[in-house]
Amino acid sequence: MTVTEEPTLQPGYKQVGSRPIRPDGVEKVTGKARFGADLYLPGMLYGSVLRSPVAHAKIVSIDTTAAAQMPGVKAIVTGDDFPDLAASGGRPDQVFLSQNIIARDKVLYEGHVVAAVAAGSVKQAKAAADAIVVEYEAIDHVLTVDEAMADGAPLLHAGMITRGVDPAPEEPSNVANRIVHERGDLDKGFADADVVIEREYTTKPVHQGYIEPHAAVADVNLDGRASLWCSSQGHFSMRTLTASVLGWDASRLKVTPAEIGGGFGGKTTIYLEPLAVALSSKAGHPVKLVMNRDEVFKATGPASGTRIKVKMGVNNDGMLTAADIWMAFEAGAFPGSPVGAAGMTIIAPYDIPNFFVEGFDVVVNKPKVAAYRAPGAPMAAFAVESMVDELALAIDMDPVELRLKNAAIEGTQASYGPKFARIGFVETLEAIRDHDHYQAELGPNQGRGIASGFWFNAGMNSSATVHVNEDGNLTVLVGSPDIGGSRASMALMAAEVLGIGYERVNPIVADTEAVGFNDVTGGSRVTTATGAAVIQACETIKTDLLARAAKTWDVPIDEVEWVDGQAQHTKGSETPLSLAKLAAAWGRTGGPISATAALNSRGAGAGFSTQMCDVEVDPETGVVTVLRFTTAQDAGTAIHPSYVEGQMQGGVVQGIGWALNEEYVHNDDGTLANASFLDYRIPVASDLPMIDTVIVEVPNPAHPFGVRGVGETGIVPPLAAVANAVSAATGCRHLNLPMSPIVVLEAINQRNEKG
Amino acid sequence: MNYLAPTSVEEATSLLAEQPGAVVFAGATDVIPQIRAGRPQPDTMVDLKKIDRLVGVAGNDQGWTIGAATPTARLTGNDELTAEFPGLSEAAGLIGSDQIQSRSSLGGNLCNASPAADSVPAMIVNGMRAVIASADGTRTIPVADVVTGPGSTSLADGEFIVEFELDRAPANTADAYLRIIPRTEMDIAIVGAGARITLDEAGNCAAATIALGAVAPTAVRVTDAEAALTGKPINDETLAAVVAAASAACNPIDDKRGTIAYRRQVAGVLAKRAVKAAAERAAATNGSNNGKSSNSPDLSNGAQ
Amino acid sequence: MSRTHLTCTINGDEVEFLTEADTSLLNALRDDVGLTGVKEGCGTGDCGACSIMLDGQLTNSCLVFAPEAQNADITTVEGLAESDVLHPLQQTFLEGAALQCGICTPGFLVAAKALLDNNPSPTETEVRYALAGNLCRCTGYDKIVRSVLDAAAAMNGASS
Amino acid sequence: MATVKVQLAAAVRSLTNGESKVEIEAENVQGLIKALDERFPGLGEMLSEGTSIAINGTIMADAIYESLPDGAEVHFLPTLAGG
Repeated sequence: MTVTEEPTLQPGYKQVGSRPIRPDGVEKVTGKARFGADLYLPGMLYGSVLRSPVAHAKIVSIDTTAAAQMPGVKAIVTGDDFPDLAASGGRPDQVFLSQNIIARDKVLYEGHVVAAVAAGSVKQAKAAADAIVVEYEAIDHVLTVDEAMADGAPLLHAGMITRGVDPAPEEPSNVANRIVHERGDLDKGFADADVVIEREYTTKPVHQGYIEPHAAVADVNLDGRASLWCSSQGHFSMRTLTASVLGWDASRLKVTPAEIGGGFGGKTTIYLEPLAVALSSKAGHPVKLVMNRDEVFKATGPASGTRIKVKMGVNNDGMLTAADIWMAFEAGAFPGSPVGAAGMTIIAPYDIPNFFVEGFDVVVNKPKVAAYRAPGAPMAAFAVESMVDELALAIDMDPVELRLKNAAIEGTQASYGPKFARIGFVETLEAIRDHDHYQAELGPNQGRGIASGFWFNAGMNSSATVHVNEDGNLTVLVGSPDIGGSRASMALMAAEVLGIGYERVNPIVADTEAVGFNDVTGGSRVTTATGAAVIQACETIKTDLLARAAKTWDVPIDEVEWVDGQAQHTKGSETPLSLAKLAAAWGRTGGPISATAALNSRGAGAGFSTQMCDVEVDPETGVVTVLRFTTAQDAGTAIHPSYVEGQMQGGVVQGIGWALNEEYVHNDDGTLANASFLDYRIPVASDLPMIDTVIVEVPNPAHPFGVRGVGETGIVPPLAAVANAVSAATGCRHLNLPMSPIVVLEAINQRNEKG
Repeated sequence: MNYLAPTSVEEATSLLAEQPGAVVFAGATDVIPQIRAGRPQPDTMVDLKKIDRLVGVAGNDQGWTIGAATPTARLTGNDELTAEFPGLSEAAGLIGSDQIQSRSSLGGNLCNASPAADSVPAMIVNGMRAVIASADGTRTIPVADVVTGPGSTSLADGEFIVEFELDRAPANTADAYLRIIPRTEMDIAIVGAGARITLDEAGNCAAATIALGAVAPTAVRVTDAEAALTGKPINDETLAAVVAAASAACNPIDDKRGTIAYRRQVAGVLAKRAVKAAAERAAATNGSNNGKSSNSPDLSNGAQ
Repeated sequence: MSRTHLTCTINGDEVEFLTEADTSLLNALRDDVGLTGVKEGCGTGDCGACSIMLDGQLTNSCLVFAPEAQNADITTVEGLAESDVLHPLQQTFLEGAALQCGICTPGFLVAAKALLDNNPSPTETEVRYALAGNLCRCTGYDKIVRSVLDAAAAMNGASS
Repeated sequence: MATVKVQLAAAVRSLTNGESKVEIEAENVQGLIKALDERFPGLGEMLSEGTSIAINGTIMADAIYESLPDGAEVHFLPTLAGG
C-alpha cells in the first residue's frame, strides 16, 4: 500500500523522547550479534584479493596458471570474468563502479583489485593470489588536485571531457565536472564591504575509519540464484549495485544484512560483494571475503582531499556582503567527489546577497572517494567558518553575534536555491551563546573556537511492514540497517502511535525478500523516512483495529477511538478492547492484523549545528589538547535522546580527528604510507574530554513527530571549531588540515620569527 | 611454522644452535604485525616467555635484575622499582595500550631495534646492561651497544637477551622519560628523551645522563648536554645548553611520522623537560623541598 | 600441514581444538572455536576489538600465536555474563547507550572489566587511559566512559 | 494549470539565453520539464538526469509526477548522496 498523507504533529508524547534500552542491545553486549565476518557456512571457501601494488599502470598481462595449480584453490576471477558494461551501454556511473570493483586494462590506484582467489583457507587463497603473475606498464600518477589539474598531467581516463563547462572543452582532462552557484553582483558586494579577506584552505583525504572491515559471503546456486550476506548501510542497494556489476537482474540475489560495524557513509557502496558472488559461481561453494585493515585504507572510500579558495567581505555592521569561492575536490580514481554538495552547503547557513561558488570534481590516483557523513560539507565549512571567524575578529565582533546577524531563517532564500522552511540555526547559535561554557575563562596558551554547519538530510524510499502477533505485541520489519540505534527509534515510534509499551515492539532489520525496498541508511534519513513508513503502517493498523472493535461491539466506527493502546467506546459502556484482546480474536474479525507502508519521503528537515571548542597548545611542541567541547544541534524532535547525543558526539569526535591528526600520507611513488590504525590516527579515549551536547528541538513541520536527521550535521562544524580555537590559542591562523604537532609548531616558529 | 616454547635458557640456546633460521620472540607484539605486513614467516618461532629466568623483576642490595621477556605491566606495577626509577617505569609503560603492556617487554622493545623504542633511552640513561645467552655461554654488554641501526642488533645468530642488570641509583638521583606523539596513547614517538640526574648537596647537578630516541638510526647519548650540566646548577643557562646540545645530537629523517626540523627542535625541548623533571624528582628524593612539588607531573605526552 | 592440538579453559569450560601454529589466537577463537564475539578490527594490536583475558591479563588476541594458549585460561566477551545475569558493565553499557554499531563493544567490555578488576574506583582520566587501546568510531567515547564509571559505582555500591 | 516560478541554475543558462528566472504554466513536474524544453530546447534533458526538485522549499528526489501548486517556487537541484 502506498499512501501519501499529510503529516500531523502530535504533542504530548508517551514514548517519544524516552531513553529505553535498545532492542538489539543484549546481543551486542554478549557477543552474540553477528557482524559481516561472523558468518560461517558448511563447505565455505575463503577468498583473497590481489591488488595493484602501484598507483597507475597499464595491465599488460595476467597469468593465473601457476596460481590455479596451488593447493586448495577452487576459483580465480579477473576482470575478464565480469561483463563490460561500457560495451553493453551501461550508464557512466555503472561503468565506473564496475571498473572500481575490478580493474580491466588499467589500474588506477594502489589497492585497485586485479584478481581474486577462492581456496580452502585464507592462507591458501593468499598464497595463490601472490602466485598470480601480473605484468604492469607504469604510467605517471597524480595524487593531488594541483597535480591532476596541471597542464600536461597524465590522464586517468582517456577522453574525459569536463561536464558543466560551456562550451564544452575540446581537450580531455582529469576534471570530471564543474559546478557553479551564483547570486547578485560580486563586484558590488565587495565594494559594499569594509573588510575583505582572501584565503586558501586545504584538507587531506581522511577515512571513515569504521572498526569493522568490509566482509561478504556469497553462495550461488546451480539455478543461478544467489544469496549474499554482508554488512552494509543498505542491503537493497548492495543488491542493486552488485547485480549491475554482474549484469544480473537484481531479483536473482537475496541479500541478508549482517550487523554493521560502522559505516559513516563508507558502506553505502560495494567492494567485495561482486567478487564473492563471481568466485562462488565459479567454485560451486559459498565463498567468504574479508578485508584486512590495510585493504580498507588502501581500497575503500576515503573522503576527498580538497583545496578551497575563499574571498569574503563584511561591513562594519557585521553584515556579510559577498563571497567568491573556488573549490577543487579529489574524487579518487573515478568521478564523483561530493563537490556538488560542498557547493550547495558552503554558505548555506548565511544570507549573503552576492556570491559566486565554483567547484571542480577532479580524478587522482587514489581510491575512489566514498560518502563520509555530510559528504563535502565538513571541508567546505572548514573554509568558510574559518573565514567568518577571521572576519569577526577583523571587525571586532563576537563570532556568534556575527553569525546571528547573517543567519538563515525560515523563508531565507538558501544559497543553493529554494527558500528554507522552519529551521533551527538561530536556536543552535543562541544555545551556544547562552551556555556557561561560552563565558568560561581561558588560561595561557588556550583558545576558543566557534563554528556552525549545515546539512540537508535526505528522505528517499522506505518500506516497513508491521505485524500484530497473536499476543498483541508487534513485529516491525524494516529494510534499513541499524547503524546507531535506529531499531530503538522505530520501536519508540510504533509504540507511540499504538499507545503501547516500547517493550512490546520487536523491530527487525529484514532481508531483501522479507520486506519492501529501502534506500541506504545514509543521509541521516532512517529515523525520518523509515520512521515515517513505520508510523504510517502503524496508523493503518490502528484504523484496522478500530474497525475490528466496532465490528465486535456492533457499533458505528465513529463511536470507537484508540486510547492508550486500546479501543474505547465513546458513547457506551463496552469494556475497552486491548490490542491483545483484538489480536486474540482476529480470526473472527477478518484474520491476522498487519500492514505495510511504502513511501518516498519528502521534506527531510534541514539540520544545523553550532559548536564550541577550547584547546590548549603546547608552544614548544605544537601538541594540541582539546580541553572542552560543546555542541548544539537541531534534532527536530529527539525520538531517543541518548542516540541523538551519540550521533552528535560521534560526529564531533570524527571532526576533531579530521582537524588534528587524521590524513592519508602518500609516498612519492603513489603508495599509501600509513595504512594502519597505528599511523592513521583516529582519536583515542584519552585524547578527549566529554562532549557536551545541547539538543535543540525545532520540529520539522514535514514529519509526523517533527524528526530531523541527526546523523551527519554534527561532523560539519568541528574542523573549523578546532581550527579557530587553535588559531586563537597560537595567534596564527591555521588554513591547512590536519593541524598535527609538526604543522602547529612550524606556524608558531613563523609567528615568533616575525616577532 | 613450528612453535617451540623452551623452559630453560639451556634448552633455548641449544634449540637455536640446531635451528639457525629460528626467530625468538617474547610478546610478539612487533613480530606478528611484521609478518602480516609481509616479513617472511620463519619456519620456527621460539617463545621465550616460558623460561622462568626471562620473566620477573628482582631487586637486591646491588640492584635489579629484570627478565628480558617480563611484561612491561609488571615493571609499571612494581612500586619499588617505579619509585627508584620512575623514568624507566614511565618509558616501559608507554609501550602501547594496556593490552600490549601485558605482552611487551624490555627485551622485545630493544631487539625490535626501532629507533623510536620508548624504553631504550630510559635504559641507556640508567646504564643498564643486557645479559646475552647463546650455546657458547653468556656475555654482558651495555644496552647502548645492542642496537646497531634500524632493525639490526649486535646479537649474533643463536643469541638472545636473558635479562637486564640495573645498578641501584645513587643518592639524590632520579630519571625521567618524555616523548611526543600526536595522540595521547597508541602511537610511536616522534621524539623521545630520557634523562637521569644526580644532585649534589647544593642542588647542583653532580651527574647527568641524557639520551634521545627517534631522532637518529639508534637511540643517542647527548654527551655535550651531560657535560654542560655536570657540576653546574640547573638553570636557564645550563638548560639552554642542553637544548642546543640535544638538537645538535640529532641525525633524524623525514618520514610519515615527523620531519627533520621538528625532531631537531623538539628533541631540545624534551631533553630540557626531561632534565627538569628528573632534577625535581631527585630533589624530592632527598626529602628537601626546594620549593618544588614532589608530585610528578603528568609526563605522558611531554606536556608540562 | 598437520594441525596443532590445543587444550585450554575458555569462559570456564575446558575446550580442545585443532588449529595451525601460525594462526593468531584471535583467528583460532573465531574460526576453530566459534567464539565470534571476539572481533578483528585491525589484526595488528591497534584497535582492541579482539581483547580477551589471557591468564588474567588483558591481551589483544590478534597478537598471540594460538599455540601460546596451550593450558591457558581465557575469558572472552561471551564469558562476562554469569548464566542469565549480565555483568554490571554490560548493564550500564545498555542503559548508557554506550554502543552504537557495537563492533567495538566486546573489546571495550573486556578491557573495562580488566580495569575495574584492578582499580574498582577509577577516575575519568584513568578510565580514558585504560581504554585508550580500544578504538570506537561511533560514540566519541563519552557514553562509554560514563558507563564504565556508572558500572564502577554500581559495583562499589553493591559490595559495600 | 498552475503558473510557477522556476529558478534556473547557472549551469544551464547557456540554454536559456542567460535567463535565470522563468514563469511558466504546468500541471506537474513532468509537464514543467516539457514546457521548459519547448521554450529552451535541450533544457529538458539536462533537468531530467540526476536532479532533484524543490517545490516551495521542499526538496524531493524522483518527483516527476508531483503536482505544482499555483504560484509555486521551483528549483532544480543536483541529487545528493548522504553518508
